[in-house]
Amino acid sequence: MDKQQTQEFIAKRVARELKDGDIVNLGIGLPTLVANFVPENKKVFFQSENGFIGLGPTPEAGKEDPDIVNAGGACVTILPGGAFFDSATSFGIIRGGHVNVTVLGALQVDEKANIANYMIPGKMIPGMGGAMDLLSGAKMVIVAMEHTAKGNPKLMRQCSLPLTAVGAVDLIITEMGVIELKPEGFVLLEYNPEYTVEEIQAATDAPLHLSPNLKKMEV
Amino acid sequence: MDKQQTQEFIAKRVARELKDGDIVNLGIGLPTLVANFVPENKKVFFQSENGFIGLGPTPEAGKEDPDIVNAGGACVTILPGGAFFDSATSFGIIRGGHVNVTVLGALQVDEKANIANYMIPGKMIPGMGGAMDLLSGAKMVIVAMEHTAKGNPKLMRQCSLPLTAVGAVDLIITEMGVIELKPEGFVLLEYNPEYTVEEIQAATDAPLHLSPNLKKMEV
Amino acid sequence: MDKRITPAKAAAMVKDGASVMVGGFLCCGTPDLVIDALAESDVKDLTLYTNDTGFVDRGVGKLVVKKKFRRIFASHIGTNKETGRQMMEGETEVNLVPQGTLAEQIRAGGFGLGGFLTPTGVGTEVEKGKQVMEINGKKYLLELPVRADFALIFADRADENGNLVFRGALRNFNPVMAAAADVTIAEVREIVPVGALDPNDVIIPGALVNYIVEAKTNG
Amino acid sequence: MDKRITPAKAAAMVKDGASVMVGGFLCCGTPDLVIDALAESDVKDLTLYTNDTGFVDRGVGKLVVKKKFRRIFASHIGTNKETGRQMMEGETEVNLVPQGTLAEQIRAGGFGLGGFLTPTGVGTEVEKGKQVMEINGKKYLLELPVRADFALIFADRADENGNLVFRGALRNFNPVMAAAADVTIAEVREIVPVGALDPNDVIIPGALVNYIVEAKTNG
Repeated sequence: MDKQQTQEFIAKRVARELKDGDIVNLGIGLPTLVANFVPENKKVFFQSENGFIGLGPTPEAGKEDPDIVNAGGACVTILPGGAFFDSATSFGIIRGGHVNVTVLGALQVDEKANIANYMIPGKMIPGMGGAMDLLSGAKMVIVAMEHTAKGNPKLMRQCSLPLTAVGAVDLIITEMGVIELKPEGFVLLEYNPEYTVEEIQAATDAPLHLSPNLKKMEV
Repeated sequence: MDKQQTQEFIAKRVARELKDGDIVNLGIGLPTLVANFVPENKKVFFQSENGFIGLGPTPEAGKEDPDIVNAGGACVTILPGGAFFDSATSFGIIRGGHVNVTVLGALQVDEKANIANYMIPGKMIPGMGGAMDLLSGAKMVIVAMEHTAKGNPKLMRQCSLPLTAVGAVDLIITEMGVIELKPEGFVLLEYNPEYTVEEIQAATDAPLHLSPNLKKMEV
Repeated sequence: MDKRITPAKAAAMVKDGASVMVGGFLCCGTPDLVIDALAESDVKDLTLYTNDTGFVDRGVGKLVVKKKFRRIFASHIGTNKETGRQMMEGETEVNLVPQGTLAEQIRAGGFGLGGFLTPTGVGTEVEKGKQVMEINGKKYLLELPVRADFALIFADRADENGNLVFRGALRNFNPVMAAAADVTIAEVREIVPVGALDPNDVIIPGALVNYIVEAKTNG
Repeated sequence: MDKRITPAKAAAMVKDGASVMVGGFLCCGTPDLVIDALAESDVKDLTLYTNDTGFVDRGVGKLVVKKKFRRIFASHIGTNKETGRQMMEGETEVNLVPQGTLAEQIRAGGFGLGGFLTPTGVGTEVEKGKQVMEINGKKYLLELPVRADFALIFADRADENGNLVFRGALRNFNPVMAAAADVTIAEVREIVPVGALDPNDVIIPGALVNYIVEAKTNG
């Protein structure tokens, strides 16, 4: 799989986690792709933290409305049945647990379900934006990311970068597998048959516990 | 003056305190009358704490809209240029100091600017409604009331009833005079020439300090 | 995903001992059909959060008369003598809460806040049992969030997604309550199809509304 | 009571060392004319509260490039490299604040609250120097209110009273900022006469808006 195929593979698998009626917030980058793979028979409502529910697809060229943009600043649309609101209301909805699922990328996740994804000291400090609120408020947190960065593990015994949230991650979906965060640490629920479990473990800093129901990853 | 004349006299004097552009909240009862006496050359915006600014006069019979009521539940109107909002916003506006003047009645006010106006233990417990928020938030608090209740003073050394707010009152306007709350206590700014200063003092539990600019009350 | 239910079905969800928030301000913006269905049911020992207890024959006051409540939290009970009587005679626990504090407590409950600091009530009976904190030399009370099992709210219209629009002073406590309950039931005058409401006009996003009761008569 | 001013007059009010809030989310809902006028002025040493610092050539980012700010509070600076550079090189103090916390701090500042408890940021660098409080077994950070000398906001339209209406995602931080400054200046596309806006559609009541800048071009 090339990079795009890898990202689409991950996004497709994330889409299977969404349930009919869910309010879902997708982070910038890979998570945004999830919207393309929601099955027709599920009605999912996407929330855009800058101020609306009912995020629709990119408008046709020439039909952009500069007042309707997503949290990445890109022109989008709002679907019939959507609603606009301000930032305080938007984050009230997020913090109050009314977002069923948030899908974010990460620099690191550790076996205590901690996540680091907003800065690399001395190098890159974009800021946390809405990520800290989403991580503390969303009912389910899915991290969607490639399993390693330039060959280095991102699933750690302990995050070395500044944390975005403590104990917040529920599920990690990578091109290698689906990993649940449990009290004992990382539990491999599904593996991509293109990799052996040993290969996945080798790409992971912390021990992987195998689920008694371990199965092949399907997208 | 009969009771109605007394109340109108007080309301007229209160109206003179309002400035062009003020946002004003009027309590139920006597304070409500103030709206009838705002001079034509001043534009004052009345706030209704149940959710709007731009409170207008009572509608003509047959033109009532049951969705447009004041904080007393009576059908009113909204003037052009008004705005509706919810209770959290309404009290945010109140608590945040965006209401210039609140005019309320009182059971007692004391020389420490404390006010009691929401309950008489064992007798009458209607509740504070929005009064505690108005008293803590409005920039200027005017108490509009008759000087005594059944001959008993209402301007006290110390309130005996449960307080609605501490140190909140700026000005008291009664049929006898205009009294400012200062660090030294009650300061008589204006007196109704129908009464002598001695008569006003006799109707007041605490000492009245006379303003160096003491003058006759005009309405 | 059809959110429509009958008033009877709404009432049947509310079990003995449940906590309910009821929207409205002196019966403006109150879910009357749901209240009537509850009045007819056998449910008892409820805890009520509401601005005021309406009148003995209107609004949530009907439920007070039927002795449905074990505990009441309200800012004002003066328009319903029966609430005062039950309070005085110890039949019902009645807690008086400043109106702005109650609105903000419900907002905090719905929006995931652990509490807030308000100047309202400092130095009064409302302070009793609460933590007083001084911030920049000013005293505030720490008020805690409020949530309930059910929010019974009212709006002018809903679309099939549960998006709600209002008119006039109908909003009052309804928007904050929508977010603060495990189950939110909105009574509306009319349900319109998805797409019939302008997303700019929606005051309560459908994401916060579980069920809708339509009050439209055949008239 | 005419609230109309030119962008130049708006900019001239802002003196060296002032604090300013600037509305907008990645330049959607940003007061561009007022920003351009500030960019042309000699003002310096400002403190900025804003969601993000836009881009080097768009929105509030232009003022960052002109080095107008001594301190910046924002949730995200990743789209404007100059902000990061000034931060890294110690030229400007940049404080990263979670987006929901920033929105709520500004709301608290405008609505008279002394602070609030949020779960966002617990266990992260955001916790540093803040009071941690445990409520019902969950940890929260005590976040303090934020106010500024000026709020520079944007809306779609205003009436002559300063009532503001929006469309799409323009709202973002604009409504909370409107209440949280000593002087609020709203830039709008068009000013309409009093009475031309439906009071049900107003998002920011004119009571919170001191001045209006009209961006309508002759096109």
